[in-house]
Amino acid sequence: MEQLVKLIPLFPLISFAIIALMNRRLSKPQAAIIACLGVLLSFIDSAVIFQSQLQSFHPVEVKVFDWIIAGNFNASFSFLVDPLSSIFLMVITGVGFLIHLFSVGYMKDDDGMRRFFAYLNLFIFFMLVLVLGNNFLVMFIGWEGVGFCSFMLIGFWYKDNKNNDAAKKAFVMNRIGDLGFLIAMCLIFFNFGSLNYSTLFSPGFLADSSVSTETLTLITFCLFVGAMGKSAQIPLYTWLPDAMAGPTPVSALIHAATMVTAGIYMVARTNIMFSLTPDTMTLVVIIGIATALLGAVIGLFQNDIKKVLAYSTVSQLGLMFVALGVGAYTAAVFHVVTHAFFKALLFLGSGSVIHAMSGEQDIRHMGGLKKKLPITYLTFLIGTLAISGIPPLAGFFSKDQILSEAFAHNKILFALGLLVSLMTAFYMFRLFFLTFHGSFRGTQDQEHHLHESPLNMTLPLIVLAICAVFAGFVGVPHVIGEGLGIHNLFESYLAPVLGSSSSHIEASIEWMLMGLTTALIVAVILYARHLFVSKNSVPESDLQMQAGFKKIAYNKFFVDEFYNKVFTQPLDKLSLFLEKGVDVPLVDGLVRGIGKLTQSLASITRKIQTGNTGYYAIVFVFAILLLFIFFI
Amino acid sequence: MQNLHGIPIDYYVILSTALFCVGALGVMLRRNAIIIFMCVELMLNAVNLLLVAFSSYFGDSQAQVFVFFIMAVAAAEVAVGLAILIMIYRNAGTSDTDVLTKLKW
Amino acid sequence: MKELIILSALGVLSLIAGLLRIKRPFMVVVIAGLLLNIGFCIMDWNHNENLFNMMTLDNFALAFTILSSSLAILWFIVAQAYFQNSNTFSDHYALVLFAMTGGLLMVSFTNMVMLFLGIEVLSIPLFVLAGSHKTSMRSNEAAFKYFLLGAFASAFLLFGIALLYGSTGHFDNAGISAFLGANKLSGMALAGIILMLGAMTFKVSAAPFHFWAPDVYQGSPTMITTFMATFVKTVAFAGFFRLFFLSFMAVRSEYAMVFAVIAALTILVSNLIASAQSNVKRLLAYSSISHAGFMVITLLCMNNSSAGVLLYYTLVYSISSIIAFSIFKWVKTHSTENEEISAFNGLLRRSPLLAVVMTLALLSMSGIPPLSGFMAKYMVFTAAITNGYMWVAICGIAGSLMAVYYYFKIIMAMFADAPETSEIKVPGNLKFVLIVCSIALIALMLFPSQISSLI
Amino acid sequence: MLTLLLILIPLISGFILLFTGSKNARQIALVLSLIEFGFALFALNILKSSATESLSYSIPWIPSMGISFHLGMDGISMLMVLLSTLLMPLIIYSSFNKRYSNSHNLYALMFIMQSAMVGSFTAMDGFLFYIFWEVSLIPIFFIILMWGGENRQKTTFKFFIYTLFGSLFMLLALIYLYLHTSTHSFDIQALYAAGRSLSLTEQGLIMGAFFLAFAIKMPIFPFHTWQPSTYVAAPTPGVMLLGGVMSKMATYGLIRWVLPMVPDGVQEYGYLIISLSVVSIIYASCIAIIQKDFKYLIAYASIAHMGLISAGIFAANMQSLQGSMVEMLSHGINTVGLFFVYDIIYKRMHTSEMSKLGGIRGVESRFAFMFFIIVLSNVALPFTNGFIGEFLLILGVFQTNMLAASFAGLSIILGAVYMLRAYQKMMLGETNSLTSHFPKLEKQELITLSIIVILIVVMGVYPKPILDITESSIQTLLKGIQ
Repeated sequence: MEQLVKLIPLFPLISFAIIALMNRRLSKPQAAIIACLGVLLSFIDSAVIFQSQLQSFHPVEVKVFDWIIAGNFNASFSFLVDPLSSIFLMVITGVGFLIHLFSVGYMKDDDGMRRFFAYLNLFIFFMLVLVLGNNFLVMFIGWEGVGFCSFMLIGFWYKDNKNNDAAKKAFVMNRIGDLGFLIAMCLIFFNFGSLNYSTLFSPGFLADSSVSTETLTLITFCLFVGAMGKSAQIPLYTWLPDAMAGPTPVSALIHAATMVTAGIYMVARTNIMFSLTPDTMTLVVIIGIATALLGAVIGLFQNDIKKVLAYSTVSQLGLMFVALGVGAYTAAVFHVVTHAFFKALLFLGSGSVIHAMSGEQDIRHMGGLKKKLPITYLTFLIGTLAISGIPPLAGFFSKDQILSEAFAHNKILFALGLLVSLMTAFYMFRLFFLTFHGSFRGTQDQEHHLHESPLNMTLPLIVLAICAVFAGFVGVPHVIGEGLGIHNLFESYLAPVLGSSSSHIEASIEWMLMGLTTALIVAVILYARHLFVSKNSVPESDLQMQAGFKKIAYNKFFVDEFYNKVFTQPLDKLSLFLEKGVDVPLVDGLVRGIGKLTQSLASITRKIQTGNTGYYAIVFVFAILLLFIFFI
Repeated sequence: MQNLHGIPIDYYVILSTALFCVGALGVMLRRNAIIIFMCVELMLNAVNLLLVAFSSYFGDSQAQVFVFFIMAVAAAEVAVGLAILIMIYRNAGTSDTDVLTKLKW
Repeated sequence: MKELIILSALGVLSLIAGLLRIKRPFMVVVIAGLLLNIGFCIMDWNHNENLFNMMTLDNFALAFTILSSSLAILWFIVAQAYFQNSNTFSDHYALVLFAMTGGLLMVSFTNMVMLFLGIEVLSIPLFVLAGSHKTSMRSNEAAFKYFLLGAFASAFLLFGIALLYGSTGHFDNAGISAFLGANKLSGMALAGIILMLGAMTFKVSAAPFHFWAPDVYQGSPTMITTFMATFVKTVAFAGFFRLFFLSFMAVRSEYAMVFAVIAALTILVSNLIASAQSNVKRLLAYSSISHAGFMVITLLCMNNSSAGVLLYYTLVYSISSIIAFSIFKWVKTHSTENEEISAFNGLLRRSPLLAVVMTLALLSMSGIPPLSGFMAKYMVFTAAITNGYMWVAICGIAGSLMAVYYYFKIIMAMFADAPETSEIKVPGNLKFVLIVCSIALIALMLFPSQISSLI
Repeated sequence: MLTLLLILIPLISGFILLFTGSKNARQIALVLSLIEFGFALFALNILKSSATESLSYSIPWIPSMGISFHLGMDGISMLMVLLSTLLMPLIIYSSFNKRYSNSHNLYALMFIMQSAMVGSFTAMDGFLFYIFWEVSLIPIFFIILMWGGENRQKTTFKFFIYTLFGSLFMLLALIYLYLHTSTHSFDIQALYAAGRSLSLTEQGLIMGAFFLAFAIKMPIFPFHTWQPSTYVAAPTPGVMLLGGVMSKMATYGLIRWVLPMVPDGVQEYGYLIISLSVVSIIYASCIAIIQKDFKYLIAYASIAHMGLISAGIFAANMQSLQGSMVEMLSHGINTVGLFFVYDIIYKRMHTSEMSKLGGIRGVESRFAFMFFIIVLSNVALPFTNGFIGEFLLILGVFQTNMLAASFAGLSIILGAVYMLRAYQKMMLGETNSLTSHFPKLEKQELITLSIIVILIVVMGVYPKPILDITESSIQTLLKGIQ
């Protein structure tokens, strides 16, 4: 068992190493096979472990080696398998494998395909380390490691500096969050003397410790800052849309399904701490809902197929944080899982579309792809329905759980959550209709080139679509489940780690909410259909765009520009000032000044040596007189 | 105060100090090398006077011997000094010390 | 006694040699004589031979005699050319040897008369030597200044001696010391001490009585400058030290502060001015003054171990000076008589040996380990801090930094590229001296206490 | 005896090289440096078997002044010796890609410098330490003066005088302490005892004097202005020695000579230095952001890292000290790596101005990849050696001063900003007319870089052996302080 746990991250690491070291000596297909194999083996391994965890709750701790030991600080490189991590393992390796498979087709013409797979494998490795870690430090390895891989993959096409800028931005923004994480670790070690989960989260440990709530709040706040960075929450979300510069499978894997959910994982992992600090929880809710709304609003007006999905991801992540904030950890994790399926599906679908469109990403230039790309069309529809929350697709269950928890917590929160869901449905169907329905708006060349993707790309779509349809059934709400005799498997599986939801609302109200939500969503979809299929309206081009809210939203509320003005430029100015205003004239100036002063003093002083003998005698006598004066 | 032939020893000290100062002032203020030499001699003679006075005062002949040494050395010194002066005069055509300011700063 | 006889006899011999026109081999005679002198000194070690209460060849005197004779030997070897090229070589020999006799008196006197005689016997030949480039105005000027101010200072010294005699009734150091120890310090005695202090400070060229030194050093023929900077400085300091150690220890607290001020002032002023110099000779002259400042610290902290420190310091300093001046001389000769720093440009390529040895010497003068100049400065600093003169040590540090500045100007020049690339051939005698001195500079670092605890 | 040998071998090697002539100098130098490294490893082995007495060597040198030639090694010294002996072959091997004129002299000076550095890492006598400290300055001065680039005269001058200025204050402090020892001795234990017996103010002053010397050498703000220009003027092997090893003499000195000597002073006034260090970190990082020349950037980045180490040392706890030890080692390796990268680029492109470069990754991807690993280590990514040090440092400083640690933590953001910016400008983007002809790496360059990269990763993944070397020594040291 322990060996099996060690093997999980080892497989992708090995395939990374092979591809990285062999590089050009491998043919492209070989590299692809090695990469897929690594993840597949890891998936099988994870499945075995998941299976064993399913049978009974027995967390497994595996120490791989001692890592950093300094005095009483002891952080070993060790893994922990429990229900929470095993679920993430399944998602990462499962979705990861499918995306690998998809990439084989998607990247086959790219020169850097080997490199691509190497990074992808490395990413999987770090992601697995992140969720497997048995202490904060190991999580931090994964945390930073995935950031690094994300950097490499966003800037995969490094010849275009726009991509590089996006990559850098992602890395630096993540780093801001990481600093929060780092400080949180320092605080935890300082107050509790350990970073190990087993110590920190042993029953009653935190509650019994004499550490004040304020400190705990500070700790959770810092942790949450880390989560903000990784999971693209306000104010650190702007990197995620830019991260779409990477290849589409990367967007699917890293920036939708796995890495960005690391923040959720982290909060879920430390739920015991968060539960003790209501202030932070409130903050999480506020940030979460604000991000969800902001993402959704911006998503309404975007015309880039990937940007829409990106803002959708930001928005969905916000919803997950809402769930975390109200203490519904299970709901959040559940949404992570379902979201992983349908968002990966959507991204891969968009990848298939982009592939077919020879790189075109603007939905204003698409349309009518339904017939040319039937499989993509169908699977994309499933994904869209799932994300919109149409029962009985996966998204319905997870979203419903979040909304009902939110309702139990605060009615306004529910209303806002509902609004987000409606907007989600709208912009997703806007995207869907504009892409697949109507008539083709692209160039002749593009139209001529249109084709359905090959099997190795459509297969993952199909598998993911199936998951997106059925994954929800593991987490059927009580109200429905009781009638059908189905347990909420998901909740009971995670209960030992995350506890079970404390809030209960009456069944009738829950039914009502469900009905209301679904009805409204259907209405929104119909409205979207009316707008984009019946009326065939297409968003105007950038030039024609009227001033006003629409333009502001289209331009993402100018947040990037704002950050640029408030942080980046002042930092550059500060740097320039420090160099040109402080370092050269003052600090070095002082040094040079002393030198110059000495020199000028010297050139003055040397003049006392006039060369006149009589004068020397005078000085002599004068000095003697001085001595006399001194003694008198 | 003890007397020396009816004159207090202080007077000798004051006299020779005054002589010494005159000599020193001469060295300091005069430009002509010869006169400066003379002033140095004056200073040495002031010392001689003082030594002899003290010698007599203490009834100790050591100082008088010293005076002879001083005189002998002064003679040697002046010989060398004049030689230097002649050399300068030969090269510069003057014995004014003001011309000797090539070496400075 | 033997030492005195040897030195003066050598002087007389050289005059005779001049008459007989024995030119070349006479160098051997002189060096042999000096070696003999050193041998006698070693034999007399610990004997404390007293000569008529006028001078005592105690260990202090012997150590400084050995040191000064060794320096003289090195100097003679380097200065070979100086004697060979001159028609009046025997006069120069005689003058130098007589000066050395004066030096012997200065380090061994126990009576003011001997001090005075020593100073004069040392100085008068030097006046002549300074002006030995008869046709050079600069040499004339140097001789004149040296002579005039030297005589002027001697007068002050004598006046001081007279006043001291007047108040204590003694010329001999022991008597003065006993008198000062037993009686309250009278005004006249104090005046005498002050005058002597001033005059001796003049002789060792410490500020504010140093004005003559740069001009004289610059104007004199380089080999004579070398002699002044090494031999004369050493014996002058030994005499200065001896005077105050033997006579005025009892009233040390009265004048200690003066020494502190003199030391600090010398170090700061000379280094400051030196850093503005571009003429190497003048620069080395100021550097010599600045070292006098450090040596004054040994006077400031006068105790039983200070003499050893002074010995060590003068030894190290003199060795570096010999190297610096003789290399300067050689480089100058090969750079169209250029005395500026630029003469050293590209020396590394022209003659690696000269460049490396010069670097060693300059590093030593800057006080940078592992060269013994560091150890010398270290001893001095330690002495200053031990006696509570932290501020003097800090001035010393400031001065050292300025010193590094100007010494390194020369080093940089040597390691820089230059248009002039003709090779400089180093003659055997110079090579010998340079190598001996370099080894000494490093060896002295390894065994400092062997020197400093001699006396 | 072995310790003495470790000092003598490079010294003798230096003299051997002076006479070999430049033809085969580099091969000989490489072999000699490897021999030295072998002896260092042997010493490590002895240290591990805890037979430390055999690493100690003491003979009286100047007994009348209480100075002895006392060498010794504990874990702290050992690590530093390892650093210098490990980097030396690496530096020599990295210089194989270039022909230096009179290379035997260059290598000779490098060996003499190594000898002095090993000496200062093992000296257990205050005076001896000072001597080695100063001696190490001379070879590097001449290395820069003779093989340096533009403006070398001026910069070496400034460098030399500036560092000397600091050292002289250290000398004063040492003398002062020496006079307060009961037996008038420079022995390290005697000096410790003397330092601890001083009053608080005196301890503070002593600390200040030492710190001045070390702060200049490290360097940290505001004593750093000699450094960027010197780094730029220095030839690559010189700057590797300077940034890789020599700067560690200062941090080592803080650990060995300041912490245990004036513990009360550190306790009382340490926060001042920690603050200064933190200012240094942010200040240097900010300036690094806008540097146009890669070498300047490395220089400022180095200041930032040294600031962190210095803060860690004055935090004086187990984590921060262990962190600083590891960081010294890592920073040494990384700096050598960065300078080698600079060297490779400069050799080919004759410029290190970043805006003139770009797209090199497309031409020589292996180079870009290894460079990136070095960059990552500099931005302290986990699983690189840089992370181990920085994490422990921040963790350690945090326990002493939370605010300082938080600000120091900013370095991981700013570090990412400037390092990635540099990497992007040089390696990514489209090639231009200059970089499109970027010649492939030579085998030797590839090997050198690989060694560095492997060291970075291995140390980052499994730092335990390194932490083990110093663990017990630092524990002893901390016990002495409390």
